[in-house]
Amino acid sequence: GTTSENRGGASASAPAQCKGASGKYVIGMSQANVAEPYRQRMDDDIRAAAKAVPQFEVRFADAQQDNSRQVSDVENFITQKVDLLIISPNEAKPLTQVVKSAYDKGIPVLVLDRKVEGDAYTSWIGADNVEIGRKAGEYVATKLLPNGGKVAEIRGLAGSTPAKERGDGFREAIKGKNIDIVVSQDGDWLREKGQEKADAILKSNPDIPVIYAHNDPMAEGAYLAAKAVGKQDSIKFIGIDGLPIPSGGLKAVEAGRLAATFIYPTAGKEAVDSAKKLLIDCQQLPKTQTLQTQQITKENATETYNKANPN
Amino acid sequence: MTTDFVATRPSAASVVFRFQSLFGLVAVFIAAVVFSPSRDGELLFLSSGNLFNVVRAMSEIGIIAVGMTFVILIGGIDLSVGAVLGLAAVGSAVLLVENDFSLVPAVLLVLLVGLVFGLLQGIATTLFKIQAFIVTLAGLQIARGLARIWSGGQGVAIAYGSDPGEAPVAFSLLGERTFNGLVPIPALIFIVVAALAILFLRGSAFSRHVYAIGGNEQAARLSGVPVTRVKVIVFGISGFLAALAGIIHAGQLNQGSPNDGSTYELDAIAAVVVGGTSLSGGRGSVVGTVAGALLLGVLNNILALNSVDTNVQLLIKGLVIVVAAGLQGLRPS
Amino acid sequence: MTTDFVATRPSAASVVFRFQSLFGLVAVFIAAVVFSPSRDGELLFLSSGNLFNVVRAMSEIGIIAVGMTFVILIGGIDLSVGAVLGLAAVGSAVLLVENDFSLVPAVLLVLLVGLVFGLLQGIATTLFKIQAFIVTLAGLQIARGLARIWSGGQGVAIAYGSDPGEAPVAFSLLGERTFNGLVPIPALIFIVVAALAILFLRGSAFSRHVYAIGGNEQAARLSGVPVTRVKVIVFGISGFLAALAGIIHAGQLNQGSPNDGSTYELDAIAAVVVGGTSLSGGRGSVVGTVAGALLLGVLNNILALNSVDTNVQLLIKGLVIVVAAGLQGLRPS
Amino acid sequence: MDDGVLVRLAGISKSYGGVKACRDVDFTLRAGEVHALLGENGAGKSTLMRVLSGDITDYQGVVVVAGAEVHFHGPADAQRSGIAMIHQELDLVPGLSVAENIFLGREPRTRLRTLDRRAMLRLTRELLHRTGIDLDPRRPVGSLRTGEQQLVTIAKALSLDARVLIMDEPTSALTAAEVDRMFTVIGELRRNGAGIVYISHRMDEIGRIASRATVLRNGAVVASFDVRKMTATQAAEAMIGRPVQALFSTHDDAALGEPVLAVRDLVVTRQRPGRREPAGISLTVRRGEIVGLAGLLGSGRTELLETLFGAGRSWQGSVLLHGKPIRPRTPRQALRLGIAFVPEDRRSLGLALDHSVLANTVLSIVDRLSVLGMVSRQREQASVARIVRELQVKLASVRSPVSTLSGGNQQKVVFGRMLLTSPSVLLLDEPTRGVDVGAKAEIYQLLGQLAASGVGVLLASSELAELVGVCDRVIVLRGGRTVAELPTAQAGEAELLAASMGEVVPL
Ligand SMILES: Nc1ncnc2c1ncn2[C@@H]1O[C@H](COP(=O)(O)OP(=O)(O)OP(=O)(O)O)[C@@H](O)[C@H]1O
Ligand SMILES: Nc1ncnc2c1ncn2[C@@H]1O[C@H](COP(=O)(O)OP(=O)(O)OP(=O)(O)O)[C@@H](O)[C@H]1O
Ligand SMILES: [Mg+2]
Ligand SMILES: [Mg+2]
Repeated sequence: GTTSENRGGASASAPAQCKGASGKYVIGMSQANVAEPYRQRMDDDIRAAAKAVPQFEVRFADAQQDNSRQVSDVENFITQKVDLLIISPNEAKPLTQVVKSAYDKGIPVLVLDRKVEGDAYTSWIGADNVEIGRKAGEYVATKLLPNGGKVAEIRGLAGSTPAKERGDGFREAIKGKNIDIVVSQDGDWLREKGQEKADAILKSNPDIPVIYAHNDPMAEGAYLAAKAVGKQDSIKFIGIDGLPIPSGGLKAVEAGRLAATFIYPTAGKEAVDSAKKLLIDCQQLPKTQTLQTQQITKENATETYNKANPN
Repeated sequence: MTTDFVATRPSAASVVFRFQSLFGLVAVFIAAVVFSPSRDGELLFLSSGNLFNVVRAMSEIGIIAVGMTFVILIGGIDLSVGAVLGLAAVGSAVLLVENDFSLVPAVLLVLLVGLVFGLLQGIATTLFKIQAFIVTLAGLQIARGLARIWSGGQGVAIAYGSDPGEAPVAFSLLGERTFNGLVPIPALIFIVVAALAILFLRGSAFSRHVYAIGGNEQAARLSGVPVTRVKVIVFGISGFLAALAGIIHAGQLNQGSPNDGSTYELDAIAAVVVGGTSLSGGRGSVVGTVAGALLLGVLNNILALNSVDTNVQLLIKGLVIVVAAGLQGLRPS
Repeated sequence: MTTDFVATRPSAASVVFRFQSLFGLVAVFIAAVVFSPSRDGELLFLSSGNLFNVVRAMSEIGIIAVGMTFVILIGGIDLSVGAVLGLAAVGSAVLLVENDFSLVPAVLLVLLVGLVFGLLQGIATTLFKIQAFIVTLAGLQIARGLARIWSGGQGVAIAYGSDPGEAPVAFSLLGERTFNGLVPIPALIFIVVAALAILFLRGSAFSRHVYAIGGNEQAARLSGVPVTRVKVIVFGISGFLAALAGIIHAGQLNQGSPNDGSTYELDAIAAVVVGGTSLSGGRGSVVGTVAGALLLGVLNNILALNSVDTNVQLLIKGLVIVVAAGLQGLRPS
Repeated sequence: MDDGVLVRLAGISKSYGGVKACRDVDFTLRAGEVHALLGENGAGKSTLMRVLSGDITDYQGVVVVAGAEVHFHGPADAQRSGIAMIHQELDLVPGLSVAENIFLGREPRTRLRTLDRRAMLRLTRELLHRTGIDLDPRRPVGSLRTGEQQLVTIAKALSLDARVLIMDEPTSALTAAEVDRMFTVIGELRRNGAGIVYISHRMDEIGRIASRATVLRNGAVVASFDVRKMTATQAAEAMIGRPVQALFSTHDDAALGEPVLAVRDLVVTRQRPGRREPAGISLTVRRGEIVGLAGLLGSGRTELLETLFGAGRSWQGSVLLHGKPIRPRTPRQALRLGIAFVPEDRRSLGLALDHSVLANTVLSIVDRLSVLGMVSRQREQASVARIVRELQVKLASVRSPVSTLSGGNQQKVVFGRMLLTSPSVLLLDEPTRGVDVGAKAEIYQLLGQLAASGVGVLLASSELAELVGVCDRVIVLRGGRTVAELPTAQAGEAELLAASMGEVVPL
């Protein structure tokens, strides 16, 4: 469930000669790291969406979380003279230069999820982690702890941007609501880390009512830790991502393990739509396409899952 | 323990060194008690629940480390264990959930996969005389690749029940605790594995061959030790135990995902070395490894209980490992 | 090259083996040409831009691998290089951007940090007789921790200019290409470093000591070789080159972030081994390492140009490494 | 400097844990003398000299060099004051060339401080020529034979132009020819006023070159002789501390029975680099017979034994054990068949040095000692106890690491391991290398008993006296072929040497 809105000015020039529906197009997709379920799903979404467009052939590269490797991946796509580049940058600054060089060579570039600096790209499609953190905070403040209380936070990998933003947004939202984050630990995005850290948290704060994890796997880990000491029902667990996969957050909410999760859209489908607009329909693209998050609770979990996996 | 067959004869000093890992464990344990935060008068660290958490948290690393001990004793190393754990975790999940295997066949098949993977690595090192470091480094990449292919790249969630697409409830026991919810099953399995390994390495003829190969391979061969066979078996054991750990991993987290267990090999090696086993082979023991694993587990736990900054945690762990290894350096002879 | 003093008497076979890595490189290169996709009649792989990309992409690993060669020749190993690279990258960024250092002092200071870090590891291994594997494994964690703390956990972006908070424009050269935008600067640096190392390893008495220690440390000691000093210096060299690579890394990516260079140590080791240097020390050469690095670079490149699936790439690379190492196993003597 | 005393050791003591390796030893070395240092295995000879050569730095006592008291902090330190030592165990770098090994640690430099390879090769050639050693300076030492390697260490020590040269069993792997050449070199050194400490278990050599002899027992000086007035028995008794029985105990040839081991036209086609594989071997060993293998360095003795033991390359021809054709492919199979092998180089091929004597001794029979795969402690204790008793191994405890035993006692451990397999054929490669007269006598006696009990023994040795004294027949190898077979009843050392060097032997 994502809505595309047109912000920002006119987009950079669409490719000079637009071959339209007659042409065949090779699209290069440079992924930061498929080891993250979210990014694997992004690739899968692109693959699925591209199937529907006979003119498209998508080639995937995985930078395995290494900026340099992703620079090489993009260089290789440039060498291959791809007709369009989709990139989900590992980090903004390091990829800016190489993305620019692709863009300057006339290759339209769609940047997903993480931004690059400057405006040497065709269009950015993604969601706002601060906003999502804020949504999570509001949910806690209004639904779970209306008259204040304690929260434990399990953060993403220390040093990663989303970890920072999801933490900051959350803090903004609970400011002045008499809610305090009594303990905050790094869970490195990993399920088992979430479990291990939650073990400790439940020791030092047995009476904690809410655990906010920066992604669903860590929230699930925390749930397991609580289950081990029979506290799974007295504590509310909140995650982020809401991936529509069997091991994802939607299922976890549906099954009642998580109280809520907040969808962090992969932008995969939207990317292919944009590519189609640009290459086949020969239209312009908005410079910025912000995708809205969605709050998932038991009410809408199932429905959302099925909508995301039509079969 | 086994080392007394290969190490110097007991002297005041050498005893301390032989049991260095135990002393180290005690030391760290005491430190943990001292620094343990307390809540309404109870020392959090000592609360039984917490202690069992420590063991549970270390059980997978511990099991891997036991196999690693054998490999290191023959002068080898196995960097693939983490990846094999991931492969096994994925395997269990896929077989139980997607292929509707029943429990026993699934577990056996996964264990077999780990065993065979290990044996193949052993064959590669011995027959083609390639250093274990390289073979298992490649093995790491290969196992990861296979896991990603097998799982389709995404973690495979395990739901329990009797319908198709659900895993037998028995499997979820791996996430449970027995003795009125106190002792985690994985901890029990770890203890059993360790006990068996200790007994085995203590008295068996095979273990003598293991130590001999680590001590001087050529001499061992000329003494009639079936060097190749022993080495291959040892790598098989390591693969097998890694697979076992992977099954536990999947059972604990109700999911098998292809990236499970990454860098576990380093933790396992650290446990072995902190446990007083020499990376150059021929001297060491499983007792030490178990102590080493627990030592690192306690360390993790107390740092977490005091919610020490992650970076500082890295520094502290690094130093502890060096110091532990340093003690071995000072060891007589 | 150096090995002609360490390999067995030149025989048809041994020549092939001695230049194994070069043969391997040629083989892979030919394969690359054959399998190269072409666009508008041009072989993409052979397009000059692409070839330089290959060298640029390998330059950091290559520089690290040169240092690693020294360490491995003395029978050691350095797992910390990737982390030291990260530390150096962060260091350059912080010093240039946040502390407004000018270019030369910043670079020198960072190189010094790498050097000292390496020397300290060397001292730990030699004086306290701790295996290099452990010391540098701990060193890895410590360097990462330091990098995180120094950078405040975030990647430090580098903006260029003359205002405070901006890095001198000269530094951005590291990201540029010379000779009308063809030859990447990092590639040049790599070539220079490699050339110096090769000459050094050929011509210096120090190099004889390196080989001697790797071949038979006891004998070296009895011959009056300053074993400890040589070892410490070698680890210093490795740290120094890792820092150099880190500076290049920061310059290329206009950022230093604490996780930069993770697992680079494995790539470097792979390059060294594929280059025909034995992990047990005493035999090998920098020429081989350079060839090994390029071989892996070409392999990465051609796999990417054909957009081979990542998992399959993992498998293929794993196999290539094993085969390369296997050839050494067959090597006479 | 009183009458040319180069070195004076006063009250030197050194102990390892419980073991007192040296107790309050006084020792002097004069210019122009060859001073023999005698003593049984573990007497403390090497230890004492490692103190003098700066290898051991933590000792009690005083070292006086050229009149001044010194305390060396390392071998390099001692070398600077003109003291060089040839170590008992070969200490060379296999990967480096002969030249590089000889100049290791003091490489000639060019003006640019870089390695002067040309000078290094030139100097090495000169050195090798001067010492009459015929080797290519560029060859990697790893590809040399044990004997050749020993020659390199000697050349290396000579290249130091030391005033004081310590030679710890320099000839243990050399044959008569090389020994002669080496003695002439030593003679020159002596005339040029150098002092030489000579450690050897070969009495004949002592008589030939030494002028003075000092005898150690249990780490203490028990006697010193003017060699010209010293008889071998005197020396032996001083060493062992009791009257010695005859070195060679003759066993009755009556026991000789049917062939246990028969080799016909054994040929190994694929050579290992630097090795001389069998190229046409035919021989027979009968029940209760001790057959010797003579030959110059590189004549193929080691390889023959390795091949028979299944530790070599695959071969053509026929090998019959008790009349049945066999083809052992691994040492394990060979041992199962009842063939045992004591390798030449105990350190690299024989022992796990930092493992206990116990572990090393029972290694070959742990399977036999175990029930349900578990080793029975009593039985292994018993086995080790038997070996320690029968071979009179000198050790602190069966739990101590083998590395702490003296060279000779280490050899006994390897020997004992093979005896425990109760073989019917025993293959020995230089079994008494570095073993003292006492232990030698014991080992020879043991061989006698084994033969008497029906074991067939094949003994490769470079010590002609040993071959003549111990064996019933000696088979001579040259270039990997059997070239002569001499019954020791008729033939003596001279004939053996002649045959090895390829002269026609009448008879
Ligand atoms: N590194 C060591 N650690 C412990 N004990 C040792 C060590 N080296 C030698 N010893 C002991 O010191 C004593 C003297 O040993 P040493 O090697 O000097 O005897 P040796 O006279 O050279 O004998 P051989 O003639 O066999 O070489 C022996 O009892 C030996 O066990
Ligand atoms: N693995 C090995 N590689 C190279 N050389 C070896 C190896 N093992 C043993 N050697 C040496 O190679 C030499 C070949 O010995 P060979 O049998 O040709 O001569 P030999 O008659 O045994 O003379 P000796 O044994 O006295 O040297 C032996 O000295 C042996 O020590
Ligand atoms: Mg000695
Ligand atoms: Mg021999």
